[in-house]
Amino acid sequence: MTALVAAPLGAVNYAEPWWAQLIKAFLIFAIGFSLVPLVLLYERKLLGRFQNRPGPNRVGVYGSMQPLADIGKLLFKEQFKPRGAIGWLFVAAPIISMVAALATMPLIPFSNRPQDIFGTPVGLYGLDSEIGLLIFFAFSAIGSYGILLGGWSSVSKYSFLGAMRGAAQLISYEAAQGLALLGVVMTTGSLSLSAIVDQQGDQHVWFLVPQIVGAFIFFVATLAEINRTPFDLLEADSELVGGFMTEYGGGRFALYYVAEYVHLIVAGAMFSTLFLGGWHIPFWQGAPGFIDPFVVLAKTLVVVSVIIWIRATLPRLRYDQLMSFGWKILLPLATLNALVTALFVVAPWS
Amino acid sequence: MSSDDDKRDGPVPEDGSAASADREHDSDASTTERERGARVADETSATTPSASTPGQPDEGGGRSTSADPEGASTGAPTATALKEREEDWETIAKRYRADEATIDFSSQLGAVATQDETELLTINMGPHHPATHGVLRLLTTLEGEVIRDVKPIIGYLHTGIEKTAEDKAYWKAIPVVERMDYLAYYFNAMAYCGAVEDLLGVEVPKRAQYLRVIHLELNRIMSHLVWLGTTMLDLGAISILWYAFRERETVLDLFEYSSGQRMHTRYFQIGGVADDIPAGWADKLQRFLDEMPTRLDQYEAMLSKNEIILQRLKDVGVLDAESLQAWGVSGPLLRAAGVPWDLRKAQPYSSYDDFDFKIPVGTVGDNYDRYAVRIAEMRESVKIIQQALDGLPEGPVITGDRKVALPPRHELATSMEALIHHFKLVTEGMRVPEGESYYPIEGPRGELGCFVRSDGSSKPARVHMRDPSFVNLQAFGDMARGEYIADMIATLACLDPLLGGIDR
Amino acid sequence: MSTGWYLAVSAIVFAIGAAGVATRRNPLLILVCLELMLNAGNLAIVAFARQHGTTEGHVFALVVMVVAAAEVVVGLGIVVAMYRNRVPVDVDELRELHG
Amino acid sequence: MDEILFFVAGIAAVVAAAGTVFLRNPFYAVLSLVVHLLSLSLLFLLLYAPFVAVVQVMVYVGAVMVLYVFVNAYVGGGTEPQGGGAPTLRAFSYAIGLTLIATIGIAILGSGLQVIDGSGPENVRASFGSPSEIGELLLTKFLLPFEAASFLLLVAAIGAVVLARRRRGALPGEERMVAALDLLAPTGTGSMREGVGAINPTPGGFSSRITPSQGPSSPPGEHDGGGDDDGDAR
Amino acid sequence: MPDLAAFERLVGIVGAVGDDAVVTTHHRGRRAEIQVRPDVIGETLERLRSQGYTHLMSLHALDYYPDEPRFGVLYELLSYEHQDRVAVKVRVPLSAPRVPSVTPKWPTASFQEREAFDMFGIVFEGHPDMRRILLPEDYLGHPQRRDFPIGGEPILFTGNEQRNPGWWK
Repeated sequence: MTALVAAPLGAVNYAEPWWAQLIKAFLIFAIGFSLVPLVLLYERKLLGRFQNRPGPNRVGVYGSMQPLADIGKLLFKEQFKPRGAIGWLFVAAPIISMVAALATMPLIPFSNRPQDIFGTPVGLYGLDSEIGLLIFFAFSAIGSYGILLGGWSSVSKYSFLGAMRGAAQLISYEAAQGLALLGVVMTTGSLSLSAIVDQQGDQHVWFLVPQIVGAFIFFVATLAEINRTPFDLLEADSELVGGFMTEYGGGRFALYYVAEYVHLIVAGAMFSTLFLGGWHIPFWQGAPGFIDPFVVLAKTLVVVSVIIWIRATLPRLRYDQLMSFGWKILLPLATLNALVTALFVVAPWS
Repeated sequence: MSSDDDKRDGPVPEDGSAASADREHDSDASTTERERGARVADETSATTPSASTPGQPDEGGGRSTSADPEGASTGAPTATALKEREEDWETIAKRYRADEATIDFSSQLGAVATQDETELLTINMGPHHPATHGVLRLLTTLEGEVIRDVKPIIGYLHTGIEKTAEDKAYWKAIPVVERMDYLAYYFNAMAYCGAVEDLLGVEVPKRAQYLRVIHLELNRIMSHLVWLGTTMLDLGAISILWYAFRERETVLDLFEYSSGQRMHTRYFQIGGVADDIPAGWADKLQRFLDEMPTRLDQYEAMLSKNEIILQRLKDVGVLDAESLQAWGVSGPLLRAAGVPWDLRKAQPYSSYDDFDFKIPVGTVGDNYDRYAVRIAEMRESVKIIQQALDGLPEGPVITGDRKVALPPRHELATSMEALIHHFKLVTEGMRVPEGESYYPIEGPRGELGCFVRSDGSSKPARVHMRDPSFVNLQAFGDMARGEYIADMIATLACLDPLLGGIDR
Repeated sequence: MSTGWYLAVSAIVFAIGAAGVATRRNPLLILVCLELMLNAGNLAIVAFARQHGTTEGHVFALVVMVVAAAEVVVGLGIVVAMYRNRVPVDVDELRELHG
Repeated sequence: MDEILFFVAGIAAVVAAAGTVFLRNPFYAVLSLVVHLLSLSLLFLLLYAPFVAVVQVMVYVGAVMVLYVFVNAYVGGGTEPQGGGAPTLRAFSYAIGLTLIATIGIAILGSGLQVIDGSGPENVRASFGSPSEIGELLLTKFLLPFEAASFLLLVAAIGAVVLARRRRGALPGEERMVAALDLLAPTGTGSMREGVGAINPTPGGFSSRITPSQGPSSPPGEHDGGGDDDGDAR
Repeated sequence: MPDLAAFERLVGIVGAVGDDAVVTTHHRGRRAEIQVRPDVIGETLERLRSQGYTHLMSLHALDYYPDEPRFGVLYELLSYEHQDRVAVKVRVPLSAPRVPSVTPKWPTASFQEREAFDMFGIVFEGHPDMRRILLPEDYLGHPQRRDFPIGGEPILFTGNEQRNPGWWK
């Protein structure tokens, strides 16, 4: 079992028994799915506060049941399929989106200290591969198919335009996103996410400080990657009605919707892993091991709040502005950042 | 009659693509109609000619078969004619059903779409679209994301208000016309009342004029706030909608306090306003006036310094002043292009010449100018209201002419004459001397003119509203052509069309 | 698994790709079939690398990917240009290139 | 377990490859290739080549194939006539494919290659196929191919831009972009900031500001006007 | 409104278009109006434009039922220069409700002429696209005529027609 999953993906720190892997897999999805309604509610509440209104407050205590009501309503709606839509693609597209979003979740390291469970050391991550970062990019690349196929198979002009926008936006911002991380990777010398966090712990400084440019580019590109304002062009409700998901409703729409929030959570967690020191707490070296996951979650929450704040503040970019911003500003900047970092890593003067 | 009938064959398809079968169909239909028309003409009097059709529904979509002059002959439907009409309905319905299936919208697209361009994509934006501000339909031809042509198609909200107003007594028509441009109800009422007062020749008391100014300018602020919120929502900035609506709620509360209604207040009467402002209203208004400039500063801090907003608005939707004037555009759109034409200054009505205010103008005529002009207009409106409130004269709020305005309530118990006036006004309404009047005012969207013709009776013989949205919309195609979709939406939002006003 | 199995898959895919290049008429799909053949080669190379326990094969596979990407970029550029210039997107109809 | 996965991925790869060739709708053919590439990357994983596998997904599936799908949707390739063309040519090409299979089969089976019976060392070293090892090889032993490949990519990118280029911007001669320097410029530069920020028209003095419009010399949109549909004008 | 002298001058200028070009004039209260023959409306507006009345602010029709000629079309002209307005009116009979279109020269008239056609059936000859604008394309009659009744109008909806044929009877 270990040989099957872990070994081909690179060296692992701990060989875990198969039951531990199964339980971990189950837990990751359980936690991932249960975070989604929380973030949903959090976003609506926070947006409400930004906009001088209470936000949802009717369902449950302080609206706590609102996301469940939302998703429940969507699930019980009619599974609508427009006439002329390509059936199986139309059904498969949101599933692809969902799977691609969820598949990145095991990559988030919550702690590198194995927790002792019934005498068995278990690492608090789904998968700590040597090439974890690359796997993250691979799955976000697959995620673009969910959008592309969803838009294409709806046989609607709005969906088509949204899908085309989406595909172009995703593949162009992926380049900047990857290049922005080169600095981090070069400094660490590894593509493993837990190694990157460890490096930040060893250096006693988060990568946010030395890699501030990279962090900025990664953050902006991630906003584009997960279709958040100001880059939510492929939804663009005022222009393209709903972009690629114009024709979706009910449960399929709910899949897209949940996938978007899984993306949001993963983006927040990834940013805090790469640039905010993961589970490390500044000026507290001897933190007990069990709080590590909560530290990561807290940092994720901060990043998610910033993303929501941006949504409350900024308008949408235009399509050409978005593309030229990505290609003409972010990409050269990321390249420059990689170059400068490389100089410092090699340090020919010393 | 018969000479017209001969011309019915006129609009045969000029298009070479029209099949010969279509020609036969056309001529068959017109033959039967001609016969029927002749028969009806025999049976009915000369002034009530055929209730026949105004031509076939457009088969090519664009061919103007309904431009048939025969449509002009629809007269008073007598019983026979109505019966004929019912028979017509069946044939019409059948033919309409058949034609509906063959409507080819591409022929409505004008010159662009008919070129041999395979990369063009036609999108029907609306009537159900989140950014068309109502039920506007935009037949848009795209090349990639670039607008090559756009046709506004209107009429989905037509409510026949002008016709309805003809069936009401003069003072009962006020709430009807108020409902046209549903964000500028005070302006609608003002234009109508002004036109009727013009015909009557009554003098509006100074206090009423000032109260009107206060409410008009509050209404202008309210309308611009809705514009601000929805426009920024179209650009993707969601929060500003809530901020703008917070202030709008304050204004609406003021309206409710002074007139009992939040919208469509029917506060303006012919000859004045319905009632004096209640106690404490001035204090509330003063609080709003103190607050509003800081609120505007906050909006500007959020929007005017936002790089994305500036990128999205600047140099977008530019149309020079000459083209705008040729299209008949007025109001903030025209002022944004640098023409300081404002009826409040140029042809002051309702004591606007008493107040000191400025006309904000733009220089380029792009969407940013339109945005900035409206923001500045709100500031000027606040100034006007402040002056009107400070200088609010004492006196009656409605004219003392008992033939026009209802007598005060207390007089009814003591004065027989007042009772008679009251009875006559309520049952029949006022009689307005024969004449015509066109009364233009400066609405939040441009020149809002009301034309009223009186035939001496107690009901207006014709009420026409020259609604600025309706006229301004014509310039939209020129503004939007060559833009991206996103910019077209922004341009439409900055045009600030109101479908209630456009369709009336 | 024995390397032979991987080679068998590689051979079948290569043959399918070759047949596709010969039968397809849409230039876009000819490119797609070329991709198939390149990938079949990649699979064989990586299988041999595993067999010999050396990483050089992986490097070669990566270089093949780069070449494929370059080919795709140019090929798709040509397809789009053909489409723009109203050239029928069908290689059998492409007489102009015959001179 | 390895065997099961191999057969799943191998059969998927072959079926998807067949689909790529035989599906008539180009869009489906391209999608089928995507499935093929994904199963290939699974095979790479089984061959202890994680880096190649992930790069396959990232580059091929994530970028190259998206490009394919994009162009396909753009060109809007309808179902190509499968039966068209010379039937002899078609038969000939299938014959080529079969011959190829036969040839390669003979070559593999009959070559007496010892390697194809084995599966290499049972336990590969930990660094086998890791990014660091590949990177070292690329920058030492294979530096020249590496540079050549990068140069090839550059040339291809430029070539593609030249090939697919057409008029830029919304209208001919008009290009809008976010220039880097624009971000540094003060707010409101180049627009009516002065016109509205300092609102100062001449109050009341209209005649001084306005030159009477002589009316449009050429009315905008006499025939292509924004509002009017040109049914008759055609 | 121009004062009486200026108005007389304007009438003189318009009257020079042709014999009996000016049918009648009206100058009272806030309103100055020149009624001209329908066929000279284009020339009239051009002359007024040269006098500074460069803006056609409104074009609307009205029905003088039961008088003949029944229909009137009003052109409200505005001058930025003089800051005043003058109206031009034409009257056309029911039997021949035709007015030359001014849309080619005054683009703003496009929608408004279409509306007048829609509501009154007045055909503007030379308009590039004389179709209904507010009402459905298959609507019968012109509802703002004074003899067109309010109410009692059967409305044909697609659904009603299919589900319940002849429901309006």
